[in-house]
Amino acid sequence: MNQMSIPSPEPGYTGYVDKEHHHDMAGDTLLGFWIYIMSDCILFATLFATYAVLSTSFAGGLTPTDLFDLEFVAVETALLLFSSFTFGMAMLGAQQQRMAQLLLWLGITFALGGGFLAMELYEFYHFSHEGAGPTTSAYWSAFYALVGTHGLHVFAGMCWMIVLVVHMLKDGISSTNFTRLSCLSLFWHFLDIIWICVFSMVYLMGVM
Amino acid sequence: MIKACSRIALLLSLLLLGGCDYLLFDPKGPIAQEQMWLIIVSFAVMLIVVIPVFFMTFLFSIKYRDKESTAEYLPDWEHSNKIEAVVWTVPLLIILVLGVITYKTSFSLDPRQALNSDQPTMRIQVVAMDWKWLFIYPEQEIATVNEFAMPINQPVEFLVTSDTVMNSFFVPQLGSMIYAMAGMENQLNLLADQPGEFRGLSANYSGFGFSGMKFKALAKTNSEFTDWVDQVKARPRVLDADAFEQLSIKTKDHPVEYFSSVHPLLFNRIIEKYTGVQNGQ
Amino acid sequence: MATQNQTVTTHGGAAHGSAREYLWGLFWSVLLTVVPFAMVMVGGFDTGLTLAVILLCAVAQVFVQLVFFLHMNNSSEQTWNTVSAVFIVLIVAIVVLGSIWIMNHLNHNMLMGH
Amino acid sequence: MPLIVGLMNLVVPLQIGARDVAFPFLNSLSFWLFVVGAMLVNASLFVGEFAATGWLAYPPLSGLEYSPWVGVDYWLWALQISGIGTLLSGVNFFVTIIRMRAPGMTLMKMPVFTWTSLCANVLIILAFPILTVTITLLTLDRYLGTAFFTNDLGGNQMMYVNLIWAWGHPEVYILILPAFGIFSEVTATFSRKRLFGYTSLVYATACIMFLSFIVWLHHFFTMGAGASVNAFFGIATMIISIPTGVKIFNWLFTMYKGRVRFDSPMWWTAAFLITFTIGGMTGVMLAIPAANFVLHNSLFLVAHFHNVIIGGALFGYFAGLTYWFPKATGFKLDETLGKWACALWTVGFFLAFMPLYVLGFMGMTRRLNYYDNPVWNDWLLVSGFGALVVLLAICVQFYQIFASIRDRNKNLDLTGDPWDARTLEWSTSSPPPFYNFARTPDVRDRDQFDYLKRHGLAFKQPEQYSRIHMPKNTWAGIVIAVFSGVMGFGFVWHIWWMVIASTLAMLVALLVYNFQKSKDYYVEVEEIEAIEDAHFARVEAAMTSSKNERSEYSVRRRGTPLSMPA
Repeated sequence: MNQMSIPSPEPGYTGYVDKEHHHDMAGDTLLGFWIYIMSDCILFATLFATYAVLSTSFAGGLTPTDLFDLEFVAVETALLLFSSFTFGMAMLGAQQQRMAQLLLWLGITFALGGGFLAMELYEFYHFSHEGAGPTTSAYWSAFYALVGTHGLHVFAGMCWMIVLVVHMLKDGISSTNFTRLSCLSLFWHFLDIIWICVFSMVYLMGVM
Repeated sequence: MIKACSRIALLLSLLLLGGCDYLLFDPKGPIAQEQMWLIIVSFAVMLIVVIPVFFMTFLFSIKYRDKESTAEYLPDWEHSNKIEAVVWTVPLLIILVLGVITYKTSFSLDPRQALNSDQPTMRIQVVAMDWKWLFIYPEQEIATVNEFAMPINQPVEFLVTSDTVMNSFFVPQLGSMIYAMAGMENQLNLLADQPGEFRGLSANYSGFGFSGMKFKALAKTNSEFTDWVDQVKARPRVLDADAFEQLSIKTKDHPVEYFSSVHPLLFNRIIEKYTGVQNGQ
Repeated sequence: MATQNQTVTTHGGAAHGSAREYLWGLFWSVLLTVVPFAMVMVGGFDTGLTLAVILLCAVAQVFVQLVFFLHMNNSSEQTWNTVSAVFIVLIVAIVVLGSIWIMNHLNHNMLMGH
Repeated sequence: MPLIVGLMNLVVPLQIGARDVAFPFLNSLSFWLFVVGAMLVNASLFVGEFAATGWLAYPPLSGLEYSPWVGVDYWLWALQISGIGTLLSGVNFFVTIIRMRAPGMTLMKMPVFTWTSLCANVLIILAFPILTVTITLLTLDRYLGTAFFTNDLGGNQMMYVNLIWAWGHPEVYILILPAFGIFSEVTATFSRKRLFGYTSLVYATACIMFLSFIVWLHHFFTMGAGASVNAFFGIATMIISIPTGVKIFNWLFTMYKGRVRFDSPMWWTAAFLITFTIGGMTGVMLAIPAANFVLHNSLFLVAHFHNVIIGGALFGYFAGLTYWFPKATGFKLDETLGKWACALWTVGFFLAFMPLYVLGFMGMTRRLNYYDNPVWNDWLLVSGFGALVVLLAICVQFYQIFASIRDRNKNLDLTGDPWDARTLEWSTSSPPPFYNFARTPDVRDRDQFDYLKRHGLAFKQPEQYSRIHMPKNTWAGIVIAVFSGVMGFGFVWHIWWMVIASTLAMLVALLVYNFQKSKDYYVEVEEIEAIEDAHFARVEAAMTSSKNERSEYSVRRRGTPLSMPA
C-alpha cells in the first residue's frame, strides 16, 4: 500500500491569494459565445442529417433538379462570401478605433446580408409558386427547414447589427462594445461556414 | 444481499419448474429458446462482477465503519496500480466475452434472417390497426383478425406493417418482436416447434386502445392447420373494401374475426397508401 | 490551462487579423467556391469525381474561414476554442453519419423490400 | 433535473472557489425558463388535456392526425422552453468551470462533483440542440402541415425515433453523471479518506461522456436496422459498463481502510451501490440486441431504467441534498428521519421493482392501463405494496424537511463544516455569504479544505479584505421567461395575437436589458468585514464549546500544524 505523500505548503502560505486579480469578463463572454456557436453547429448538424435522410423522399412530387438554378445560387453565395470579408474589414476598423471605417464596412455587410436574404426569400416564393412548398413532401419540408433556419440566423445577425450600431453610436468603440462586435463577428463567419455546407450539400449535390 | 440471493434462487426455481406463466422461460420455438439461454448466460456472466460488488459493499461497510477501531486506517491511500489494473481488466474481459456473444447472436438471431429448415417458408402478412391486428395469408388468400395459426416446424416469415401509428408485433413464447410502421414492411422469421396457443400482443404504446391489442397465436400440426384454413374459408365474410373500411374504425378489445377471402395484394396496397407507388418497385 | 483565468487579456480568445489576411481569405474562398460550381454547371464530369471535388472544396473552405476570418490558431489562449471545435466536429460527424447509416439500413430494409 | 441544476448552482461555484457563475443573467433566465416550462406542463392538467403519447411522443401517434388535441402541443412547448433554459445553463456552467476556477486549481485538482458537472454540461451543450430541432420539426408538422415524420408524403417516423434518442440517451447521462460526482464526494468525506483512484474516476467520466453519444440506437433495436448496426450499438453500449464498473470499484476502495461514518448521505450511497449494480447488470442484458428482442418495451425494461434512474440518479440527488443542505441553509436535516427515509425508499424500491423484472419475463409490456391475465396479479400486488412503501418514504422526507426546519436550532451548522469534509465549499460559512469567498482561495491540493485543516490554516480569519466586484440582480430573466411561457400558451391554443405580443415583449425586454448600464457594483470592505467578523465569532464559539458536535471533530479542525505525517 503506497501512501501518497502530500507536500507541505511553503512558509507564508495562507490558503488564499495575496492580491485579488481582476477577472477577464470579455474572455468569459467570448468563450461562452463560442460554446453557443458550437451548440448551434449541432443544431445545424441535426438539420443536415434530417435533410440527408429525407433527400429522396419526394413522394412523387417535384425534385430539386426541376427547380434549382445554380446561377442564382452562385450570386447568393457570392453576396454572403463577400459579406464575410467586409465584416473582417469592419473588425479591423474597430481594432484601430476608426468609427467611420467600422460603420462603413458594417453597412456594406448589412447590405450584402440583406441582399442575400431577399434573394433567398424570392427563391422560396418562386419554389412554392412552382408547387414545391414546405408541405409538398418530406424532401421540401427538410429543404425549407434547413435553408430557412440559416436564413433566420442571417436575419437575427442583421437585427443584432442594428442594435450594435446603436450601441456604437452611443458609447463609441468601448471595450464592452468591442466584445459584442467580436461575438457578432464569430456569428457572421459561422453563418458563412454553414452556407458553405448548404450550397455544397443541398444545391450542388442536389442537381449533380 | 439476501434479496438478491432469494431473487436468484427464485429465478432458478422458475427455470426448473418451467412454469408456463413465465413466457420467456417457456419457449415454444428455437428463436425464443436461444434468446432464453442468452438471457441466462449474460445474467450468469454479469454475476462475476455483481457478486463481488455486493460482497465488498457489505464487508467494507461493516469492517471499516467508524466504531470499529481495530481495522487499519490509511487516510492518504488513494492509488494502487494493482487494484486499478484489476478493476479495469475484469469488466473489460467480461464485456469482451459478452461482446463476442452479442456479435454472433446479432447475426444468428436477426429477425430478417431466414430460418434453416427442410420445410418451405410460409408467409403471413401482419397489419397493425387501431386497435387490432389483421393477419393476411397471401398464399391461402384468407385473412383473420386478432388470431393467426401457423403449422409447427415450418418457418414462417411475418411481413409486418401498420395502417396507423407505430406498434410492435410480439409473441413472447416464439421470440423476437419487431416494430410495425405505416408505409414500411418489416420482416420477422419465427418458428414454432410445439403445438399450442400462445399470447401475442403489441409491445409499443399506440393510444387509448393499446391495452386490448392482443391476439392469439395458434401453432398447429399440419393437418390441424389445414383444418383451420378450411374452417376460415368456410366463413361467409370476405375482406373487401367495405369490410376493410369497417375494420379501420377505431375499436377496443376487438373480437376474433375470420375472412374467407382477401385480395392477395391488399397488404401491398396498405403500404403504398403511404409511400405512393414510386417506392413499390 | 491551469493559469488560464489568471492571464488578463482584453479580448479573450479573439485574435486580431489584418487586411492582408482578409484579402487572402477572400481569394481562397472565391476560388474554392467557383471550382465546384463550375464543375457542376458545366457538367459532364464523372459523378464520383464531382462529388469528391465538392466535398474537398467545402472542407477546405471551412478551414479557410476558420483560419483567415476566425483566426483560429494553436495559441494557448485559444486552447478551449480549438478543443471544443475539434470535439464538436467529432460529435457532428457521429450524429450525422450515424443517423445516415442507421436510417439507410432502416429504409433499405423496410422500404425497398417489396 | 431541476434538483441537480439547483445543486450545481449552489455547489459548483463554491467548489471551484468562484464568486458567482460566469453569466448571472443567463443563470436567472435559464432558471425561470425552466420554471415556466414546468408550469406549462402542469397547466395542461387544468386547461386542456395532458399528453397521452408517452414520454417521447413518437409520431405518428403524436402527429396531428392521431393526436389532434392540445396535450402534445403543451408537451412540445414546455419541453422547448425548458430545453432552451437547460442549454443556456449548460453554456453558463461550462464557462464557469473552465474560466473561473480559483488560482492553483488545475483540471486534475477539481473536485469530482465539479468534473461530473462539467461533463454533464458538455453533454447538455451537445445534446439539447438535437432536442430543439427534433421537437421543432414535430411542431412544424403539427402547426404548418410539413411532412417530416408523417405517415404519408415521404415523412419518416423512424427519423424522429432516431433523433429523439440521439438526444435522449445523452440526457440519461446528464442525469446520472452528477449523481456519480455526489457519491464520490460523499464517499470520500464519510470514509475520511482521500478518494481512491481520482484519475481513473475522471477518465471514466470522460469515457462515459463520449460513449454516451454512440449508443443511442439501443433504444430501438427492434425497429429492424439489421444485424451489423445492432451489433455495433449493442457492443458500444456494453463498453459503457466498463468505466461505470470502474467507478463502483473506486467508491468501494475509497471505503476500504477508511473510517466510514454512516451518516444518512452514506446510507444513500450504500443503497445506491446495491441497486445501481443490479440496474447495471440488467442494462448489459438489455444491450444484447438478440435478448433485447424479447425484453424491449416489457416491464423488465421499465424495472431496469427505474433501477438506474431511481437507484442511481435519484438516490444520488437525495444524498447530495442531505449533504449540501446545511451549506445552503445553515442547518442540517434531521438524521434519524433521513435514515428512515433511506431505509423505506430502499425496501419500497426493491418491493416495487423486482416484481417488474419477473413480470417482464412473464411477457407483460409497459403502459398497459388494464390487463386480463390473472397470473400477473400476485406480482403486481407486491409491486403495488412496494409503491406504497415508497410513498411512505416520500412522506417521511417531507416530514423530515418540516421537522428539520422546526428544530433547526438543534442542528445548526455554525462552523460551515458540519461533516468534517474535504473540499473548498465547506471553508466558507453556511449559508455562504453572497460573495461566497471573502478572499479568493489559493488552491494547492485536490482536497483543499482538508489540506488547510491539516496544516492548521482552516478557520483563520484573514487580516484584511479588499472590495469585491459583484453583479447586480436583474429583473430581465424572469420577465423574459414569463413572456416565453405566455407565448407557449398562445401557441398551444392558437391565440396568435398573444403569440405576437409576447414575442415582441420578450424582444423589448431583451433590448432594454441590453442597453441597461451598471450591471455590477462593488461590495465595500466595511460590509465584508462585518459579515466575516460575525462568521468567525460564531466559529470560535462553536469550537470552544463542543456542545454542538463531537469533540474529536473540533480537535482535527483546529489542525495540528505540520505535525501530522504528511
